[in-house]
Formats: sequence, C-alpha cells, structure tokens
Amino acid sequence: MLELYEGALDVPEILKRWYEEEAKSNYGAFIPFVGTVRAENGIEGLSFDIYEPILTNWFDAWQAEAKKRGALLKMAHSKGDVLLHQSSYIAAVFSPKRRVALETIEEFVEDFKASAPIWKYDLKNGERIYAKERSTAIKGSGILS
Amino acid sequence: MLELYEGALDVPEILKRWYEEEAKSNYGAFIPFVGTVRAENGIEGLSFDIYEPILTNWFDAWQAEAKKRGALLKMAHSKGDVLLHQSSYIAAVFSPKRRVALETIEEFVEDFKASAPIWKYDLKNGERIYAKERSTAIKGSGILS
Amino acid sequence: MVTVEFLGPIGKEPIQLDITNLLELSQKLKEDESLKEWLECSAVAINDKIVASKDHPLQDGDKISLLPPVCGG
Amino acid sequence: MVTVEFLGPIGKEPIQLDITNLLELSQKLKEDESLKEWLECSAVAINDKIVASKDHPLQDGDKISLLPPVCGG
Repeated sequence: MLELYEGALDVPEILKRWYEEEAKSNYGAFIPFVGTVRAENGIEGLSFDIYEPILTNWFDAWQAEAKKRGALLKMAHSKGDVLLHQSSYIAAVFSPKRRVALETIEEFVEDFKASAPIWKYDLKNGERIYAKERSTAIKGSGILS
Repeated sequence: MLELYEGALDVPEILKRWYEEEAKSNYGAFIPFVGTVRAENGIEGLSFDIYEPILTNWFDAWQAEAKKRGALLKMAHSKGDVLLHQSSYIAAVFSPKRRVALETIEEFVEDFKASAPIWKYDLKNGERIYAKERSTAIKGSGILS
Repeated sequence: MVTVEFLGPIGKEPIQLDITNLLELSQKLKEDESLKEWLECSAVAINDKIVASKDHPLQDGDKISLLPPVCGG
Repeated sequence: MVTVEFLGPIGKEPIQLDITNLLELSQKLKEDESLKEWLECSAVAINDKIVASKDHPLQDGDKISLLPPVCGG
C-alpha cells in the first residue's frame, strides 16, 4: 500500500485505482491528500531522495495504528525529479467513519512531514539544491553531536 | 463548482476532472473527501432530497470564506437513490498551503453535515424512510414552536 | 399573501397565507397537529435566507421555507 | 565492524568502523570537520530503527544510518 515511483505521479490513475480497490470494503469515507509542486522562488521543479527501509517501517507502523482505528492507509511518493505543477505525493485514508478519517489524514500527513525519511531538493538553474530551510530534523536528532 | 447529479457519483471521473481543471492554478495541496454508502442496518441504499436555492447560498458563502484563505472549494452531491457501495458526496479543497487545506476540508465537511439543506432516507424493503435519528437540526431551529 | 413550503420529509404541499409576520405563521401552523413535531426541530428561511428569530416582518410575495433536520453526505 | 551510511544531502560514501557503541561513533565522526553541521541536526538509525540515545551498544555487522532533516511531500 506504499507505492514509490520514478518521477511524477499519475494522480487520476492512482486515485481511480485506490477507490476501486476498496469499492466493496464498506468504508464510508475516503480522503486523499495530493501534493503538487508549486511555482515559487524561481524553481524549475523539485527532486527527492528516499531511504526506503525506514520509510517502509514508518508506513507499516502507521498502518497498524490506522487498523486499530478501523481505517486503512495508502501512500504514493515520487523519487527523483518532479517538475512544476506535477504531483509528488498522495496520502489517503479509508475509514467507516467521517471523524476518524478527518483526524487520521491530518495526523498522518503532519507526521509524514516531520518523520518520513525523504529529502527534498530545489531544481534551479540546472542544479539540485537541498531545501535545508524547509526541512525538519527528525525527533531525536543530534545525539551524535 | 457545485455539481448535483441524479443518482450515484462517478468518483474517478470527477476527481480526474477537478484535478486537471486546477493543474496550472499553482495550488500545492488538493484534498477531496469522498462519502460512500455503507452496508449497515439492512439498508439497500440511501436516497437524498436537496433544496437547491439554500444549498447554493450556503456553498457560495463557503467559497467566499475559502477565497479569503487563498483556497478553492468544489463539491458534488447526489439527488435521489444511491445504492450500497456507491458514492453520494465529494467535497474538495485546493490550497497553496497544506495547513489551510487540512483545516478547511475539516471545517467545510463538518459544517456541511450540520447545515446543508439535504435530507437523507434509508432505502429498506422498498421503502424510503427518513433518517431522523442521524439528522441534525439546523442552527436556529424551533423558532416557530 | 405569502407562500409556505415544507421541505424534505415533512411531506406537505405548499400553502398560501395572508399574514404579516412569523409570529402569526407560528400560530397558524400550530393549528395543524401533524406539524407539531416538525415545528420544534425545523429552521425557517425567508426567500431562501435562514432567519434566527420569530420577530421578522413578512412582505407580500415572500417565500417561507421550513427546513427539518438535515443529513447530507 | 559496523557500516555507517550518510543519507540524503550529506553526500558522503559509506564507511566501515571498528567500534562498539555510539559514543565511539560520535568521537570518530567529530574528527571530520565537514560532518559537524550534520551531526547536530541528524537522527541516527541502527539497522533501520531510529534510536533515541547515544547509550546504545553496537554489534558486528550493524548498519548505522545518519538521517539529516527531512521534507517529503
């Protein structure tokens, strides 16, 4: 339920497939969050590095938490370059209940931003520049300093 | 941006169209909420009445509020019968910012449940039974009693 | 004359009344026993705007709507 | 021997070290001036599990990863 792609996501295809996969699962609420690359600061796009083993562990722990709530999570993310107005991220929750779905998508997306081992680079003038000032140190950082 | 349909929604078509309509609008976050009819209480489906003039006023007021936040709303809802595992409701927010998108979709969906002039009926044994115990009195109700 | 509409599950045909405010409307509708439960839980709109109080004048041609408890989605 | 990986933007090749705990790792890595800024802001994983404290023994064959600040999405 964690899908990684080289380059931009095909958002309509992914949303259609996920919706149809769970069409008979009796979930009453489905909330995807779609992240798209904005034109800002003169960038040509973004680029992503992913460390898959820890991303998979992080996602599996969240899936177990969602299951306790009666919910199900799906996620897709891009590796490498994603150009302006293309999408790099979809997180989605399915749940029998509206409240659980709304709360879970918010917590999941916020924890994703704070914890998922993904590094973002601006593509600018043909260079790949680490987006340091927009990045968040993972909880527990600095123990070696 | 408010779409009403006879019967069930074609969710993949609507999500694809909305996503593509705003593909160049430079929104960084897109969050649709999709509501699907669950099999429960032995129902065969749900049915909806809508009073369109007040629904349109309610939606337009929300659109103006979203615009103040730099966001955009779209909504689709079914009229008449929607069978088990079919979808009757999509609310969606587009926003440059993740936080605004998450907060707006939650407030919009909750206010929709409390205020939008839509009446729900269970379809059971061929009858159409008003879902009174699941319904919410609109704020200010009872002034004639 | 004003027109009164009963929305959704109330299931009553529209009526026309010769009244000038919502207090009179309340008195008229209370005469219909079948409406009692609906009056307690319904909101009221005048010309498609929901109003918060019974102290509201009515004008000739106004459309009044009774909105029982809602459940979209 | 343990292997130390430097993830994302740190941009340094993996190294192998003959150490038995994270305190020793900290001392070794501080010798590399180019790592100073990264040590302050990076999390540490042992065999792909993030650890919260430096008081952690290491075993032969362990894989240690340094994770600098993240920004997915």
